[in-house]
Parts: sequence; structure tokens; C-alpha cells
Amino acid sequence: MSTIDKTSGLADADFAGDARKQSNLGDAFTDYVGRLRGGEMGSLPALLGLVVLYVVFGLANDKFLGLLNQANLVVQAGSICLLAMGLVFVLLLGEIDLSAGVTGGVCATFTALAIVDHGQPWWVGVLVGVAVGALIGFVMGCLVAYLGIPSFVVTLAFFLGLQGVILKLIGEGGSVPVRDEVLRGLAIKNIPPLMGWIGAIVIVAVFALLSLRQYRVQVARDLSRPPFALVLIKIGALAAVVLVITGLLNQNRSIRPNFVIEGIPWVLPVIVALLVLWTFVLGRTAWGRHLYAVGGNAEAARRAGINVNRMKVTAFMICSSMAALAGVMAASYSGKVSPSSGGGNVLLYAVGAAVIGGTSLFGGRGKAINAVIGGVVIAVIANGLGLLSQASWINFVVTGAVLLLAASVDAISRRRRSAAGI
Amino acid sequence: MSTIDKTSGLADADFAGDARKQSNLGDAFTDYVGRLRGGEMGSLPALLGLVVLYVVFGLANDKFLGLLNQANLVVQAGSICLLAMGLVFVLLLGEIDLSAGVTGGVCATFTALAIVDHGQPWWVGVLVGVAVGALIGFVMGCLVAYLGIPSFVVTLAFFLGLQGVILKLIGEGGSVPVRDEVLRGLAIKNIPPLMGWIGAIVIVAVFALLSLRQYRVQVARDLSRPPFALVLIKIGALAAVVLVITGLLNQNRSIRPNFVIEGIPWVLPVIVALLVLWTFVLGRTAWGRHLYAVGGNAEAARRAGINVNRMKVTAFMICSSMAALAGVMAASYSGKVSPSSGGGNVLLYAVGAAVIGGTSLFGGRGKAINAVIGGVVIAVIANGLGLLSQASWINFVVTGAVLLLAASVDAISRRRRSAAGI
Amino acid sequence: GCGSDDNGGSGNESSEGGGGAEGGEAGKIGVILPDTKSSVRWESADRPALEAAFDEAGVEYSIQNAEGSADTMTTIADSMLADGVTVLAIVNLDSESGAAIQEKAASQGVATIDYDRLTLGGSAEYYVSFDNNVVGELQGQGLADCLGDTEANLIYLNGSPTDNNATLFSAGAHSVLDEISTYTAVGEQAVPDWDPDQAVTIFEQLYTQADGDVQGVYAANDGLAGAVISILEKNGVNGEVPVTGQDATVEGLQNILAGDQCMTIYKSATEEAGALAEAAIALATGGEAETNGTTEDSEGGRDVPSILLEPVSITAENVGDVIDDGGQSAADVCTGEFAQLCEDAGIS
Amino acid sequence: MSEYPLTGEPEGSAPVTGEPLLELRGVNKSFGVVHVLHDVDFAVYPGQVTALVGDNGAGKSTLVKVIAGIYGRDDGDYLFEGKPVSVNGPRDVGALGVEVVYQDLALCDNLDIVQNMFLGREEKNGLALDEATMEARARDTLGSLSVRTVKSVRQSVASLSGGQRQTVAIAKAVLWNSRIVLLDEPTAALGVAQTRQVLDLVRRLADRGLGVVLISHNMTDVFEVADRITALYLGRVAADVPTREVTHSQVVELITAGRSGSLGIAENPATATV
Amino acid sequence: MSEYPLTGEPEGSAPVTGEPLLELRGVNKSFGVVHVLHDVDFAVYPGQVTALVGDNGAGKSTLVKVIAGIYGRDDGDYLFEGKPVSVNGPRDVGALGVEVVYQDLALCDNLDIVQNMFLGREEKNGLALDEATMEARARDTLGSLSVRTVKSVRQSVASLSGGQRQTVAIAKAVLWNSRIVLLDEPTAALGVAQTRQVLDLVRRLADRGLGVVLISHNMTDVFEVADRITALYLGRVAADVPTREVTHSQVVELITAGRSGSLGIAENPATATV
Ligand SMILES: Nc1ncnc2c1ncn2[C@@H]1O[C@H](COP(=O)(O)OP(=O)(O)OP(=O)(O)O)[C@@H](O)[C@H]1O
Ligand SMILES: Nc1ncnc2c1ncn2[C@@H]1O[C@H](COP(=O)(O)OP(=O)(O)OP(=O)(O)O)[C@@H](O)[C@H]1O
Ligand SMILES: [Mg+2]
Ligand SMILES: [Mg+2]
Repeated sequence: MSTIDKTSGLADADFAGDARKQSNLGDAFTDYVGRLRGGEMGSLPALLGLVVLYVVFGLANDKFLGLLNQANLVVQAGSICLLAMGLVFVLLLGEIDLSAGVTGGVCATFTALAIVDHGQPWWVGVLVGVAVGALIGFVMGCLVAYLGIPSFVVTLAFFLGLQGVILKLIGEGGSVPVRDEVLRGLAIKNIPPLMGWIGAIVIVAVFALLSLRQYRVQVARDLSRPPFALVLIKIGALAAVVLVITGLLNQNRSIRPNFVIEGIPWVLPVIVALLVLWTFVLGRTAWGRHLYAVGGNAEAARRAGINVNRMKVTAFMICSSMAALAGVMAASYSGKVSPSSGGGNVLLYAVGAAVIGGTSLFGGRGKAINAVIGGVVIAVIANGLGLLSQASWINFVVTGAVLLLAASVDAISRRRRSAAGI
Repeated sequence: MSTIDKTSGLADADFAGDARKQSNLGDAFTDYVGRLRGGEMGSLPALLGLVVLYVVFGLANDKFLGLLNQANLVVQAGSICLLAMGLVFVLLLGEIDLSAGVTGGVCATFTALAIVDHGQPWWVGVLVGVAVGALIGFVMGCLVAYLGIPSFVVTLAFFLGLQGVILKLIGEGGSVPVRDEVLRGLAIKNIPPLMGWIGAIVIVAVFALLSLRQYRVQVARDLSRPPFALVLIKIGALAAVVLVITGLLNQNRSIRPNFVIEGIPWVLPVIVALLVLWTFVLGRTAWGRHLYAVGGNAEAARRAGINVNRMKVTAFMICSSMAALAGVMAASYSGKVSPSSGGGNVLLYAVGAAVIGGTSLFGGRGKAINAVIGGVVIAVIANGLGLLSQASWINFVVTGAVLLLAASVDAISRRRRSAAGI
Repeated sequence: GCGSDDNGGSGNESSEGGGGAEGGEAGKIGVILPDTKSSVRWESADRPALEAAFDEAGVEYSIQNAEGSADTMTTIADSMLADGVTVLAIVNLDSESGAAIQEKAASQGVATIDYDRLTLGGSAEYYVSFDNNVVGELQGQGLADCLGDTEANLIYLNGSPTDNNATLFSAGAHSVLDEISTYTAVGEQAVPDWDPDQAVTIFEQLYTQADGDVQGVYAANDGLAGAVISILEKNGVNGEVPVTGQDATVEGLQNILAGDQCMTIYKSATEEAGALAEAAIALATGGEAETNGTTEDSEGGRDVPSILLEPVSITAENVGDVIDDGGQSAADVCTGEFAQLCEDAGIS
Repeated sequence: MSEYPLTGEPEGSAPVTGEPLLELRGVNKSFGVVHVLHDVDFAVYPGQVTALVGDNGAGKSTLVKVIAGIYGRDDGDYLFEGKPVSVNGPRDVGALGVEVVYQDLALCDNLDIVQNMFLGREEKNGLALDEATMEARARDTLGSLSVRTVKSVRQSVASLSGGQRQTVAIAKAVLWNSRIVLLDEPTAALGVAQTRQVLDLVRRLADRGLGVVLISHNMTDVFEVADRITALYLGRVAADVPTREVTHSQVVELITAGRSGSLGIAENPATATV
Repeated sequence: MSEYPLTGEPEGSAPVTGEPLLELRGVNKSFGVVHVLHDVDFAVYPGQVTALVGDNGAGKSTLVKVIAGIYGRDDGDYLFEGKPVSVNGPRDVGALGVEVVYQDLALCDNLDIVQNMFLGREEKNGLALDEATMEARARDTLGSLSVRTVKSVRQSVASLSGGQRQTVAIAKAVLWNSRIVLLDEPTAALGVAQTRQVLDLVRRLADRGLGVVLISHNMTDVFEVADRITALYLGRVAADVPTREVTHSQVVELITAGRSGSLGIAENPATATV
């Protein structure tokens, strides 16, 4: 019977087909291609859509691929990426937070007022903002979890109510400036090149160390593991990406001879740090596991002893806290908070970003990286169209069309998956 | 063993407990209370929320309950009720249409342009608008059904793109007037009192006739049926409601002696007619049944031979066509179409209306009447707050709070249902 | 029957008529303001100025805000008519909805006034406003004054594409700047909903596209100007590139004091509200108001009796005028780092 | 591999009335990297109960879903009455007169029992649904399946017990004038009396000339009603034999080991014989 | 009604080691107008397998869910080791050491096998999850249950066959050091070999001193492993007897008719005796 196993590829002994024994690079590659063909595309389709956008805009305008514009893009994408990352947490539960954008506005107002009116240092201001965000999330989460009001209605009510709060705080039609060195610097300043290099090298080194240590443990305990060559290739790839980006952004990209702009925008490390944090929380902690479980089958999660209500409340708190950071980042970029901050289509764009990246609105599927990729897609559209300076109506139409294009690349490449019946 | 059945209420013979034999009023009432206590509340909680709002606003302002204001309320609620009714169809599938509001704007623009620029009569204009709506719905439906792009993204793209289309059609900062006698009359004219009386009596008579005929058939074929007294009570109740409303609205409600305002606003019969139509379609036709099935379990529907894709496309077409009517009604109310028609929070309010009324965002649960009740809730909030004339930030906050209040009445009274594990 | 607006302790934010109003014979005046977001003025300047004027005259009144929605405005108008106002003043969000409101009011025998914006095809008795064409021209002239006779590349950042006033402002500015042959327009874009957050990205892209070779920026109001300055600061040229504005907001005045913004437009709300109050009270008591001209309503084919006021261009020299007029308070403008600048400019 | 000589069949089996009604030839099906069905041949004969047996995960349900048109085939032929037909979804298969009870039941939880039973084939009365007729027919069919604890046929299926749900699914499939009925573990959740009724029903259907396929892990049931047994082993047909030619223990061996004496898959699957 | 004299029990039954581990007394449960459980008394003894039998819709699963804390009781007492405990949800019951295999399985389709098995009780390594340990333990447990066709323990449970899903649910429940295990039709979808393994496991668990409750419609299985049988009939306890005191056909009669000879519910339920 053992002959059958080898030829059929199906297991006869317990889990003989398990990946434990895979050990050379060719196998790993075949396996990857197989998984791709089976529909497990991850973020690949969204990345593909992004590549299409880059090619289109790159051809349409010669400034688009320029260093200056790409650095600007990083800053422009910052706020929406943070907001979308926060939204992933409630979307994972199958809930929605319509108020996230406005929550960001309210929190940024608190931050700005703490600094301007109360003379607090920037970090106190940010803490105040995040605390307000967490509080808002807590209240909404409780209403959703314990009273059982649909999150659409709760957050719609907060969307409206919080607009009133901003109006009240800022004074109708006014604005609060954000002139703090550090906060403003977040959007308009860059990391000194030397520091950038050091940071980049440290990141690569840490990653290499962790990867190698993990591999050593896997070997020692005889667990399933990738081939060693693959580990090396992954380290190499990360090093290349990090160092090339650092190298490029450390060049002077100013368009005026007497003014130097060089270094990595401060926004970038903030986003990367939060991305790493949330990826760890979602993928590697019990809390993250429980979040997926509640989103996938709340009743099963409840039966497994998970406190579903607490999961909901914490998810809303994280979402609103991230919205607070997004609001502060938006304020840092525009230099002020105004009553329209976080209103308008901000939220729709952020949810759209998460969904384009591959997060499901029905809960249970999504990652932090999805939000970042989707956020970049949205930012690229605005950035590219901004360079083309067309009439407003054309901008609207093209934005819609491009959004659809980016999403359909994703949809079409995922069709296999649904054909596989999963 | 037959003794067991009688005392336990459980069936031993096949379906002996079935409602077929119920035949007196007391039983019917007990049964109704039992169902209420079991959590099958229907629209009762939303109606309760509405009553709360009426009491609060009635106490806060003595004009609120006045005839004139209530007649205005009917007209103000018209557009959102139509929009929400349309949205119920896509919500039933577990999809969403973010573009519905803007679709209404585009369609109303086409209607207005057909009348103003091309001198068409009003009904041609409306037909053009609805046709454009159906076309938009068709395209969106196809993208959702056949390409498999999430409806959130598709309709977000259309939400943006269609704003561009309106801008292009109307021109920046422009607007198109709606001065057609009939269309304007829809919002500002009333049915002549005599005609109103005749209509009301016809409606009551038709309802009585249909109810009695149905009862006759049920008796003849020995099917499960309500007690005869209940049939009579229902007819009586409808007659009372219809005739009292007609009577009230047929009084002169003008506040100026030299100007008479009397009769049922034209908006009301339009809404009632569409409500009856869609209630019939959803509840009594195979297509409606299939819509619920697809929303409840798309895979089961597919296995039952239902063309799921076609259901999606048709649902989107109905939604957009209803949005067109809503857009025309909004234009009739404000007397023009502008580039911002249907934008802003219109859509969120409409979805909120459907959800407050009891429609689920996850599909499979909802009725046309839910949308109307929810729409009235939203309209009452705007109307009541308008009479109180507070600063705008207070309006925002109170709107949010009241929305939450209306929804929590619903949520709390539904808790029993979830406690029952359904 | 309108003497029963005594909804007790509903807070002092209530705009209901003041306590001493014995306005049974004078009738009630209703005012509908357009929005809260396009500009500070409606809620922070017009509302108090109107309240003060009406209180002074001892008439009953109700002031509400349509929050930028024409439907809301129609709803408010309905309820005011239901409430028995005898004079209705509106700042229309667009001519058609405004005309519809006025049509309905007229049909109930209520007199109407166009405030700040003319309702084309409407039936208002009077038009009280600043001249919007003049605003754009003053902005253009102000930018030209700051730039001087040099070669200059200009970027135009217009207001909302759906707002007709934005179109007028831009046209006015172009009418001045396009005449000056040394100026070249290198980019122009409208900002949806006057949203300053979107304006930042829009301007950054226009600036990048122009390779930073920009010597002056037309920004339609102070909010947009602030967005522009944010990007100029990022590129180290704030203060070197003049930027226009409008509305004389705290933000705008501070930017002018700091030298980052070239000018703003001040439309004295006190003045305008006073004019409106005068006209409304006159109508409410059955009299006539004093006009200083007419404005042509091209659509309605009539000349509307008008009370037209002159906007004022504000530069670093005359920031004090705004504060003296009560447009902004010195305390708001001269906070923190601006205290010194205020002192230098002679503002206290 | 596992090629059962179709021509040689009638000799030793229950009376096969001519051609198979439905036949699959050389069907393969993979989900991504998982190859679930290997060159499967399968036939359904009119008037016969074919039992499809196999270990958990052998591919029985997958085979049923391929027949039902829910999954596409990777390759292989689909013949109905000897003629190849193109099958692109459950609608096509339904049109051929094939009814299926799925292992995962596939009921709409938001609909009631009657609505589920008539889903996709509602009785109509002009435009409107004929609820009265549907209710009456549903009540009759359910009654005949020994369902006694359901309070009302207007109960939502979400509130039914496991066995009640299964009965509804079975009732739904036998309500129609179909030519083939596939039942994927129909008695798994049923009580003693209900199981009895379903087995009787299966026999009755076959006697009426329908082709019936029964999947079950209960060998007693299989031997009671089946005319032929097809055994799947790791996605391959290990045997396709008339019931009376095999014993209970032989079938169990086929299921768990893939071969039993001369029956089953040979050591080298490439040369496997029946 | 149906009051089984607890004190009289040990004489004729399998060795009952003292007190019941868990006991329900006079429990009622209604869903809206449907009264599902009537004054139910139920006990689980350590070291014994209690079979809970009954017709479809008799209320077995409802009873299990009441025990598991998923449904609240309308009235009645809940005792653990003789002491009343307050149970407000599955967490409280889990804390008592009660594990349940639900008839509807309750797995998260978006998680893989290992993730489902350890859901709510993940192994940790500081803050982070200890995936390696969990994977190894899951593999061992599944292996012992004769699951042979699962390709990888990292497969999503959505892609598993019916029997594989059921095995995962069982494996999930027996992974822990619990004191009581409730199994609601655990072998319904299992193959011959897997059923064997589960029955052996059930016996082994009881022999280890756990209280085991087994719901099954298969009388052969029940008689093989159960020490006592509790029969439900239309939501009432019809009998609660040691296995060796009843015969196969008596139990079937109890299930289908509610009474058999001197056992079962009397004509008038108000005076029902055992
Ligand atoms: N969508 C899918 N993706 C990946 N693998 C799948 C999928 N569906 C089924 N499988 C695998 O295919 C194999 C056969 O599954 P199938 O459901 O046909 O088994 P079965 O014979 O019906 O078993 P059971 O008796 O347990 O119902 C199993 O190993 C299962 O894990
Ligand atoms: N949520 C609910 N609402 C209303 N009735 C319900 C609900 N859940 C179960 N019931 C009813 O309660 C009765 C008992 O159901 P239960 O699931 O306990 O039966 P069971 O004994 O487990 O049957 P099976 O052997 O079919 O699994 C059934 O008649 C069922 O219809
Ligand atoms: Mg199966
Ligand atoms: Mg059960």
C-alpha cells in the first residue's frame, strides 16, 4: 500500500502528506505555484493591480515615477493606511465602523487643542487623542456587543454625533492649527540619511537573526520547515527592498537647488511599525486568533469559551484608536484640524482600501497588510490624477473607473478560488 | 397517547399542532402574544421607536403634531422611503449599493434635462430617468454577479464616477430646474379632497373584498385560516386608519386665512402604491422567494436551480430604478437637480432607514415596509429638530442620539429572539 | 398664533426670539443660513450679529442652518412657514431650490429676502449682499500686488466644483490676472466640498507637476490657503510664494501676520447682517427698506432691488481693521507665537 | 484502472434493464493541489439502488457533487442515457431529472419548511405563489416520512433538530417526478423509525424504475437495499459489484484497505483490476 | 413525572461510584410557544457512559445545549458534584471541566484544523502562540482517531469531508483533561473504522473515570458502550435505566412510543412513572 501513497500523493499513514518533510528549493517553488493555481493568492492580485496603476500613471505623466512624487505618495497614503488598518479589526468581525473617519477628526481636535490651548507637549496631545479614540470605540463596542444594535446604525449615529462634537470644539467653520515641531515634522520632515541607513541595517539584521533562530529551533525540534535556501532568499529579498528604498529616499529629491529634501519620510517607519505590530497581534497572539474565530463563526467561538462581547469591544477600541492616529497624521499633513476633517468620503475610501486589499466585509478574512496595500492603491489614484490636472468631473469618473479596474484584477484572479468551492 | 398531545401541546399525529384548526379570537390573540414573547416582533419595535419620537418631539414643540407639519412630513419622508425601499432588495442579498443616492441624482438629471432641454412631457422624462437607473443597476449587477467584485467596491466606484457624470451634465456650480407642473406638483400639490375621499373608500373596499374572498377560499379548501372575527377586525382597522388620515389631511391646514392648503399630498399615494407593489413581489411571487433564498444561503439557492447571478442583476436593477424615482421625488421637492444631488449622507441615511426598520445587512431578512417605517423615523428626526432650531452642532449630536435611541428600542425588544437561539 | 415659543430652559444656544420681544404686531422673521463648513462666518459672525440686531429691534425671529443641504433648507423653510414667519431671508444653496422656497413662501403671503446670494428666477423683495464678482477681482488684484511686475507662474485652487460662488470667484480673479501678460497659469483645480484636507494633496500634485516653479497661488478661501501653505512649508518656500484667501478667518489672519499668506477678503458680517436686519424689520413692520441699486436676475428677467456692500481686501497692513470691526477677536488671533506679530502690527 | 467490464455485468447482478441511465467515465477532480477523484467510472442504472461506499474523505460527496453539477470536472465524460451531455451547473442536472440530498443538506435557514421544499419550483397561481397547494403537498410528504415532532410546516428550518432538517432535505428531493435520486448519507441523523421509512422509500423509488444512489456508512442498511455496491478508496473506484456477490466483511475490507481478495485496487494502481 | 428513584439505582445498575457528577433537576425549556423540555431530570455519573436516546426532535440536543450553557433554562436546577452552580454561558460550563461535541459541530470554517482544535485554549509561548506544540498535539490526537485522508493539519476545515469535520470536532473535545464529555451523535458521519475508534475512545474515557454522555440513534452502538440509558420522548424523560435491564426492542419502543411495558410515560403524563 505504501506504493499507492507515493504515486497518488494521498496520505495513507497519518498525515504522511504533511509538509514536514519538504526540504529543497524546487519542491517549495512547486508547492507555491500549486497553491497559487489553487486560488490562494494572498495579496498578490492587489499588488498586481498596483503594478497596473503604476504603469498606467507612469506612462501618462513623467513626474509620477519621480523620487519626489513617490516620497510625497508615502505621506499622502499614510493616513488612509492607518485608518484602513484599524478598520480591518472591525471588518474581521463582520461589523463596520462608519464613524472611524470622524472619530479621527475628533481625536485630532483633542490632540491639537491639548497642544495649542493647554500647552501640552506633542506626545501628551497624541496620548489624549488616542485615549479619546479608545473611549469612543469602547462606547460603540458596548452598544454593539451588549445592546445588540447593528453596528451600521450605532456607528452612523456616532458619525453624525461626532461631527457635532467637532463643530462644537472647533467653533463652527473654524480650524485648529497643528504647528508642533514634531507632529508637523511627521508629515513634512524626513529621517536624516545616516540615521535612515542605520535603521535600515538594524531592521535587516534583526529580521535575519529572527529567521535564522526560528530555523534553528525548527531543525532542533524536527518541525515542518522551509528549505534553508528559501530562508536565505527571503532574508536577501528583504535586505534588497529595504536598502534600495533607503538608498533612493536618501537622495536629494528637491526640485529647487538651494533647498535639500532627503531621507525617509517619518511617516514610513510609523506605518511599518504599526503594520508589524498588528500583523503580530492578528497572526501570532491568542487574541488575534479569537478575532478570526468570532468573525468566522461567532457561535462556535462562544461555545469555545471565547468572550465574544469583549472581543467586539476591544476590536472597536483598536479601530477607533487607530482612527485617532490616522486623524493626527492627516492633521499633521494639512497642518490643521477643520470641522470637515475625517468627513466626506474618507471612510468609504478606507473601507474600500481594506476590501480591495482582500478583507471580507462578512468577517473572518483579512490582514493588516491588506489595508496598507489597499490604502496605497487609493493614494496612488489620487496622486496620479492630481498630476494630470483634469476637470473635476473627469477626476471623479476616472477615480471610479480606476478603482473598479484595481478591484477587478483582484476579482478575476480570485475566481479560481471560488471555482474550487471554498 | 392522544392525551399527551392535548396537554403538552406537542404533536403526535403528523403536524397535529399545525395552526389549521385555530378558529376563535382568543386563541389568535394568545398565539400573537406568544409569538411576540418568542421574539417575532416584526416592525413593532421600530413603530415603538417612532411613537417615542412623536411623544418627545410633540412635547418639545407644539407645532410638531400640527396638521400642516404632519403633511409636510409626508412629503419630506417620500424620497428617503423610496430609496430605502429600493435598497432593501440589494440588502436582502447581503450586498450593498453605495451609489444609490447618486444614481438618483443622475437619473433625476436625465429626467430634468429631458423635460427642460428636450421639451419632453413629464412622463417621458420619468421613464428616461428610470431607464437610466435600470441600466446603471444592470451594469453594477453584472460586475458584482459575473466578475465577482465585492459590491462595496463596485458601488463605491459608481458612487464616485456618477458624481462626475452629474457634474459633467449639469456643469460646475450649475443646476437644472424642475418646473414641470406635474413633477413639482408631486411635492407641493395635494389631491383634491373629494378625489381623496373617493380613493380612500375604494382602497378600503378593495381590501375588504380581497380579504373576504381569500377567507372564502380558505374555508372552501379547508386550509389554515384566522378566525372570521379577526378578518373583520383587520378590515375595520384599515378602514379606520385610511379614513382618519384622509379626513385629517382633507382639512384646511393653512395658517393663513386667505390661502387654503387641503388634501392628501400626492407623494402619499405614490409611496403606498410602490409599497403594495414591492410587498406583493417580495412576499407572493417566486422571484421574491428566490431573493430571500439567495440572501439566506446562496449555495443552497444555486443547488435548487435558481439562477443566482440573474437574481443579483435584477435586484440591483430594481434598486437603481427605485433610486431614480427617489431622485425625481427629491428634485420635485427641492425644485431642481444640482451636482450634489443624492451625495453626502443621503445613502447612509437610506441604508440606516432600512436597517432600523429591521432589514439585515447580512441578507435574507427584510421587507419593503421596514424601509418605509425606517424612512419615516429618519424624516421625523430631521423634521422635529428643524422645528426646535438649535445650533447646528446640537442638531448633529441630537440626530445621532435620537437615531441610537430609535435603534435601541428595536435592539432591546429583539433580544429575546437571540436569547431563543435563532 | 406665534406667541408661544417658550420652550423653557432649552439653553442659551437657542435662537428663539429674545425675552423682551413683544413682537405680536411686528411679525416674525425667519433666517436660513446655508452651511457650517464652507466658511466660518455663518455661525460665528452672521448669527450673533443678526441676533443682536433683531433683539435690539425687539422682533421675534428664528435663525437656522441648512448644513449645506438644499433639501434640509427646504425642510426648514416649510417648518418656518408652518411656524408663521412673515419675513423669510435665505442664503440659497442654489438658485432653483431657493426659488422653490420663495415660490412657496410667496404663495402663503410671506415676503422673502435674498441674503448674500441672489436667487436667480426667485421672487425676493430685496437682495442684501457683498458683491461676489468684486471678491474674485479683489483676490486677483491682491495677488498681483504681492507679486509685482515679475514673471510668475500661478496655480489656481478653486472652491467646490458644485458651488456657483466658487465659479464666480475664480472668474473674477482670472479677469484681473489674465490681463497681466507676465503671469502664466500652470495649474488649476477645483477642491470638492471646499475640503482643506483634500486640498493638500491636490495642491501638492499641482506643485509637483509644475516642478515647484510656482511664484503665486490663487486659493479661493483661507481654508484652502492654509492647505497650500502647508505644502509650501514642506518645500521651504512658505512666505516666498504669495497666496490669496477669503473670509478673514483666524487661520487666514494669522498666516497673513506670519507672512505666509498675501491677503484675504473681509466681508463684514456685522455690516451685512445689520443691513439684512434693517430690511427685514422694515418688511415685517410693513415698511420699505432703503436700497442702493439693483441687481439683474437674468433668469427671472427682473431687476432686484439691492443693498450691496463692499468687501474689503485685507493684507498685513490692515489686519487690525478686521479686529476693530469685530470680525475676529484679538484674543483669538494673537495667541502664542502670534502675540509678538500682533504687537508688531499694532493690534491689541 | 478499476475498469469494470460493463458488458459482462448483467450476468451476475440484479436485473439491469439495459443501458445505465447516467454514467461518468474517467472523471478526475482536484482542489488546488489535492487530487480527490482519480479516473472514476460510475454508473446509475434504472430500477436499481447503487450504494456508494468508502472511508471518510474517500471522495463520495465530491463524486455526488460532480454528478450534481456543483463542481466542474477536470476531465472525464458525463453521459445521460448513453449520450454525452454538457453540464454547467445544478440547473442542467436538475433539468435531466436528477434530484440530490446533499450531506450538508443545503437548506435556507431564513425560509420555512414549505418554502425550502419547493425552492426553485414553486407552485404558481398566475403570478402569485399558490401557498395553499404547496403547504398541503409538503404536509403529506413529511407525514409519510414519520416526522412527528415538527410543530408546523411553517416553522423556520433554522429551528429544526438535526434529524428534522435531514427529513426536510429528503422530502424536498422525493417531491418531484425525477428519474434519478442521489442520497448522500440520508439517514445519518435519523431516528430508528425514520431510518426505516427512508430505507423503504429508497426501495420503493427503485422499484418505480428510478435510478437511486445511496451513500451510507451503515453496511446493514447498504446490504438491505442496494442492488450494486461501488466502493471508493482514496478517490479511486476499488470495486463495482452486485451486492449479492460480496459479503459484509469483504466490503468493509474494500473500504478500509482498498482491496479484498481478488477485488479491489492492485498493489500498483496503474494495473488495478476489479 | 418520570422520577427515577436515584437512591434505588446502584442496586441493579453498573457500579455507580457515589454521587452523580452533574445533575439536572426539573428542567424546562421553551422556544417561544414551543415547549421543548418538560421537567427533565438527568444525571451524569463518573466512570459511566450514559446514553441519551430519543426520536428526532425529542429534545436531546436541546438538553445537551442546556447542560453546555448555550441555552438558558426556563426553570430547574443545575448541580455539579451535588452542589448547585450558576451557569451563565459555555465558559462557566467549560470551567467545570465539561467538554461537548455538538451535533452541528460548531467549527470556524475560516480557521484550519489545529486552530479549531485549540480554539479558546491556545498554547502560548510568552505572548505569542506556540504553533509547534499545538500542531504536534493535534497531529497525535487525530492520528489516534483513524483519520487518514486529511492531507495536512493546516488544511482549512471548510475543505474537509463530513466525516473529517466530525473527527476534528471529536478530537477537539478529547484533547483536554476534562471530567465530563458530552457527545451528540458523534459517529453519525463516520466510516466503519472511525466509528470503531470513537466507540473505543468513549469506553476508554469512562474507564478513566470521566462521566460520558453519548447521544446516538444506533442501538447497537448504544448497547455496546453504554452503562445506562436515558430515553427522551417528546421532551419528557421516558426512562432512565441501566443498560443491562432493558432489551434492544424495549428501548426502541421507548423511543418511538414513550413507553414499553412497565417502563415509560403513563397515559396521563401528570402521573407518569418509570
Ligand atoms: N473544497 C475542497 N478543497 C480541498 N479539499 C477538499 C475540498 N472538498 C473536499 N476536499 C477533500 O477531498 C476529500 C474527499 O472529500 P469528500 O467530501 O468527497 O469525502 P467523503 O467520501 O464524502 O467523506 P465522508 O464520508 O466523510 O463524507 C477529502 O480528503 C477532503 O478533505
Ligand atoms: N431555536 C428553536 N426554536 C424553536 N424550536 C426549536 C429550536 N430548537 C429546537 N427546536 C425544536 O425543539 C425540538 C427538539 O429539538 P432537538 O434539536 O433538541 O432534537 P433532538 O432530540 O436533538 O433531535 P435529533 O435526533 O433530530 O437531533 C424540535 O422539535 C425542534 O424543532
Ligand atoms: Mg461525504
Ligand atoms: Mg439532535
